[in-house]
Amino acid sequence: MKRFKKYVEGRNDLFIPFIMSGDPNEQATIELAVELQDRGANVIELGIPYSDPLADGPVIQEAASRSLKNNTTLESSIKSVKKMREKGLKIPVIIFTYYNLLLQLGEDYFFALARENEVDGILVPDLPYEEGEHLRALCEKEGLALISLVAPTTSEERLQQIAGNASGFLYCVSSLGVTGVRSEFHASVFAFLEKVKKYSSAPVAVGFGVSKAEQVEALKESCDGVIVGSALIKRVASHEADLQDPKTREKAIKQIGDFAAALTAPYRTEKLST
Amino acid sequence: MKRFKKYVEGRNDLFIPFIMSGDPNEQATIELAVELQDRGANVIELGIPYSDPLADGPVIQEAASRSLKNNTTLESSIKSVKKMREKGLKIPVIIFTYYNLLLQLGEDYFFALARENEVDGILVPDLPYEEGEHLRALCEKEGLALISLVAPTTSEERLQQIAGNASGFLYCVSSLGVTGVRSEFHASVFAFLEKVKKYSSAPVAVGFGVSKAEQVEALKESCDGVIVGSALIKRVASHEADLQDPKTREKAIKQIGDFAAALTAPYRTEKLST
Amino acid sequence: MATQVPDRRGRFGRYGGKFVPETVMHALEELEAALNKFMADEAFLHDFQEELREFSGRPTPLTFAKKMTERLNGAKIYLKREDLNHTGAHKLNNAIGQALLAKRMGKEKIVAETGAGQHGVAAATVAARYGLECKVFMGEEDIERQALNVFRMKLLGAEVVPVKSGSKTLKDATNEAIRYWVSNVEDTFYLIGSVVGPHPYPKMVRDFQRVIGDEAREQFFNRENKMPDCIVACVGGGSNAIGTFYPFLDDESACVGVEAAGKGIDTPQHAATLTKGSLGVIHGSLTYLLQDEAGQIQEPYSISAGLDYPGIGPEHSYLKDSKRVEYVSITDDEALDALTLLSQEEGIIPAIESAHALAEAFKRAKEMNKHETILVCLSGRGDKDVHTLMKTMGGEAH
Amino acid sequence: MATQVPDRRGRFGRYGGKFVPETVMHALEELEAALNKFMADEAFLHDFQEELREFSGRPTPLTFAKKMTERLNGAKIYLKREDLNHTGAHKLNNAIGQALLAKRMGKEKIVAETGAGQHGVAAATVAARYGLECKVFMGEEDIERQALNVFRMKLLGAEVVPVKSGSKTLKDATNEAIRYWVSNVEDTFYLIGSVVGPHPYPKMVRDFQRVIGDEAREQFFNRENKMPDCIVACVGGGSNAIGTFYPFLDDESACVGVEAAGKGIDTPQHAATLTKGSLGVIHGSLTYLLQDEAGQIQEPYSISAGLDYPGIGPEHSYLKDSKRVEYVSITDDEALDALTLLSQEEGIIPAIESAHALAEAFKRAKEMNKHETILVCLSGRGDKDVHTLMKTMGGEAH
Ligand SMILES: Cc1ncc(COP(=O)(O)O)c(C=O)c1O
Ligand SMILES: Cc1ncc(COP(=O)(O)O)c(C=O)c1O
Repeated sequence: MKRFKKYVEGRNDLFIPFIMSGDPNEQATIELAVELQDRGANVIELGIPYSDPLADGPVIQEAASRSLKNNTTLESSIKSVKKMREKGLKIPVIIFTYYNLLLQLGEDYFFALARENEVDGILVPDLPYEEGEHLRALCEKEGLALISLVAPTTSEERLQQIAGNASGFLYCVSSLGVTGVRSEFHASVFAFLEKVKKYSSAPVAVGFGVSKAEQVEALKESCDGVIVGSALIKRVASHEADLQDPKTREKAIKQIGDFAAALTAPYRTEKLST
Repeated sequence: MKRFKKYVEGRNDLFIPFIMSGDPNEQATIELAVELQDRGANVIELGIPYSDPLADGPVIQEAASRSLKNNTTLESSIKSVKKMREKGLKIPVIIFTYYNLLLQLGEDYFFALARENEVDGILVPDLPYEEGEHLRALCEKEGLALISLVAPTTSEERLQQIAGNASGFLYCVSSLGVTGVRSEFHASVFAFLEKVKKYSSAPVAVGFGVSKAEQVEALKESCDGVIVGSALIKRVASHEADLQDPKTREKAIKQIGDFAAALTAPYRTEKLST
Repeated sequence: MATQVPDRRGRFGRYGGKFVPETVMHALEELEAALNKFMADEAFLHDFQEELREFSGRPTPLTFAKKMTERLNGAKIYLKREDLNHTGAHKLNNAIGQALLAKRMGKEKIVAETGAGQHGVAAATVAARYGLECKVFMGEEDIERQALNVFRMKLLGAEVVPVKSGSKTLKDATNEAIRYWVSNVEDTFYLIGSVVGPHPYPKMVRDFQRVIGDEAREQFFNRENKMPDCIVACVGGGSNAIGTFYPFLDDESACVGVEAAGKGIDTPQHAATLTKGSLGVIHGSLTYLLQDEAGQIQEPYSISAGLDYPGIGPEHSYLKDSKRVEYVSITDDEALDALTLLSQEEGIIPAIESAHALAEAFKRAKEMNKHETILVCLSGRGDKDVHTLMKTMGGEAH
Repeated sequence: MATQVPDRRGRFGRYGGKFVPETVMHALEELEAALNKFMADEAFLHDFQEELREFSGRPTPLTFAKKMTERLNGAKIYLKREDLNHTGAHKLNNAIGQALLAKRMGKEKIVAETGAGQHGVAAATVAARYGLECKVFMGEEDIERQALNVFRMKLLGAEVVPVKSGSKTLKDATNEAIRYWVSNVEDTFYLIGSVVGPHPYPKMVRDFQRVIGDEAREQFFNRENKMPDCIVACVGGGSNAIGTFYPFLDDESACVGVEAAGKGIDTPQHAATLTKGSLGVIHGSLTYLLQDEAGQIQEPYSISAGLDYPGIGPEHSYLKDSKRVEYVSITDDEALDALTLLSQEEGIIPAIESAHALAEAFKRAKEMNKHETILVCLSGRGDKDVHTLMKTMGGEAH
């Protein structure tokens, strides 16, 4: 949890990019993680490709398909975190994995790998709070953050419980549905965030649909950060050929970095102006 | 009934050919009837083509199809009998028609036509004895023979009734099934014929399958005559082209006549030898 | 009284009778004797009832079509669900009865005719169930159009014999089945699929199908405490209609038989025998039929293979004359609309045959009061027709 | 006692649970509350029973397979005839239950997944009957293979949504249905087709399908005055099997679930989840499933589209562990043989799914005594499979 202390705690301008491990290849993912840190990311959410990603929209599903062609696994992905560290990545990395992959790897082995490869947390989108008891205990013991999610439909009672036990940051789902770009948020999201912040023991970040600087601007007073997935991955997809070619990769990564920087500009404007 | 008296009654060597009216055209049928008389026929059974001839086998069905293409009707067929008479036909002609054709023509009109065109009798294959009461009365009044059928399955009681009321001749079905060539008769046919002859008030002729001189030879002691349909019609079918062409028709008709003569040779041998 | 027909000669008034070759007469006498014996035999009737119940799944329910009724805003519509019989239509009731009778008569083989294949499948089914050999005659054209049903029959162990004569459709298949029967009467039972053919077939098939009306009458009374104001059924040969109407004939209920008007009764393409036909003899029975002036039988047309028959059961001719039943006709298009409507309002895809009855019932319901009721015989399910529908509706249901 | 599962967390022993995104949790809580309320509500239960009876045609009969029994010369074989349900399989029992519940919950739309289209047709059917909007997700590959069922669904008024993700088959259609549901939980009810998915689905579907076993138990006892020695059912997701077994679990009867061995369980082409799978999470439930070493879910294979599912209902995993039910597998070829045999001996063409159960029952019957009995759940009719059979058997039934 020490990286969370240093890079996350107490901040209200968190930029948490989600990237798909091995999309379109391991090297690109490693370099992209470092680039995103350079462009202001506070946490890297590293997605593990899965055959049946039922919480995800088409953009992330396709990224997973591309990655699975490279035989990316949960294990190979955790090991690539070490390589990111070697390239200078300092911010926390959380592993985003469907529960079945974790089950097959084995929880004990997961924690051993996480320790060895300097992983900071884990997010299991299909493991709701009630089913997470065992994993939560292990995470606590190992000093890893278990990132929880809350949604606009989460009942007051559960919200209180989940938010009250949040570690690392609390992932706030902006609206119903799956991951993917949304052009606008419903006004009710602000009331929801207010409630969440009241209960949360950790910074509150908003995900699902964040894709434009205007959205970041609109959200910045109401939460502590944004999670950006599909919007980034769309750029990865459109640069796929360049990312595959070692000669053009660096330039493509910079361009994705430019997009990330532009998207989160509202945070830096504030930093400058204060 | 006067033609029956003259050409049929008291004989035991009856040759009763069945030909299909209008197959392949009216003129051929007329000439064939006369030819058959010249070759020893005692009665002409003139078949009327019908769309649904359910007592008939494929040979006669196809003859009906050929004839229907010429728009042959019951009425046109009866009228052609007059033309046969004009060509010298002296022997009785019986009209073989399914009941529906008779119904549509109208019974009264039928008898008027029959009188005018010198028809001697009628056979309705789908009008069993029980349903024939009305028609039988009309025939009696008009002096037409209503030809009845009996089959090996006909019960003793019905046989007695039908045979006892036979007029013209009694049509004995050789075996179960539909019209068509049979290579052999079952031995039981002889016992059956014996029984029929005992009850019959008219000459007994055997039909369904008679196609070879050997069969005529075998049957001649047991009944008073044979009815020959499919075997003849097969020859008509095989000479169809020649029968259509006025230039070759006569020769074709002679050839069919040759077949008829050969088939019924056993009767003439007897005639010669007695 | 309507229920006293046929007479001993097999006549429903002037209609019916036995217009068959002498070679068939013995078989008909034998069948009549067997019927007289077994229809009064408790053990036979028990077997028949048991098989209807335990093999075919009877009683079939009476379903109230609530949404359809609301939509039409008139008479309440009830459906007698013959589509829920094993093999998907009322046809099996009769096939079970005849097959059990054939067994009792010591026959080892059955022969049947079929058009679309529904009766052929029913015949093949009972042949398998009761251990009889089965030959089904089917027109070559129909064999091509109904490949799935042909396969079902074969799978059930039946031999499907292609008929190449005449127009190669149902009426020729019937001729051919009769011809085969004539040649094999000793060991073969002819299993007719509707209330047609020579006596005693129309009576026998009616008596096996009246279970539809007997059940419906009781079920309806239990629901509504009265008899239906109107009863509607489609009419091909007429077996589901007679089966439905018969037990109600002494009641007040209006009965309506619905023929197929095909592309319209003013075109040559229809199968509206009672509406447009004339008196004649077909397949052994004196009745109305479609024929030309000279008496040649005409090919009927309907989108529904089961209504595509040029004749009609003689009892219907009788009921038409006596005015106890009214006969109307419904076009292909009207039937398709009714089929779509019932599918979307009630979740029941009816056979196209049955959709003719529905179309007429819907028309009438709109003109009736809300306290009035209509009972429709849903003679079969539409699964068999999905191919035809896909072709007709262009692959897109709406 | 077997009947005490699942616990309050939705666990059957260790299996089951709710492994779903947080966005779904609220909908599951809502469903659970509704279930608790309505499954104890006389009026709801009455409606459910009435619709089973009057719309679907229940009770389905218990048919004694006399000729089949004689042929095998062993245990007596009884068939529970779920093929006689409206739309042709047990699937409708559950669809009726869920749709009535959706109405009670005030939902206006249902969403469902389908593989071969059987559950899709059942869902479209109840949507039409009860006036719900209906979306059915179906893999693009399956849409092509099952054009007839696609047409049926559309005819019933449902929207069929092609799924292009993943392997474009059932599991992806399920993912997509869940995704759609997540986005529309307020007005949409997710109508699952088997005893799979997150709690409370496995329990709810079982409770709607237990009517199979409840009826069979009474019918069997009335016939034989004892319980069956053995009960056999096929297992895809496992709903017909649980529905059949459940009421017998406290009896002595042996229960056998039959999975699809496809081309053989030693090949990669099978769907034998319990025989060859391992523990994992699929579609919200902890259970056995077919997966590779890393945990990616594998495409199963079976000639029967309805058994072609990589997971299995969690209660079956539990019953396997507890040894109360034995699980075996049957290959494509064995199932086809059983299908042909039943067709020819009893006049019933079973669904290929059900033929798996039959194949196992026939094997066992031969080894049993004549006073012993086997009850087989005939989960559906084979009409839907005739196309597949024609292709496989080469157009010629034997
Ligand atoms: C479903 C259905 N309804 C009706 C009919 C017409 O027959 P009938 O008039 O004898 O009831 C058929 C004939 O195949 C049919 O399959
Ligand atoms: C006839 C039939 N049987 C069985 C199944 C398998 O489902 P379950 O295992 O849930 O009964 C299906 C699924 O479509 C089916 O259609």
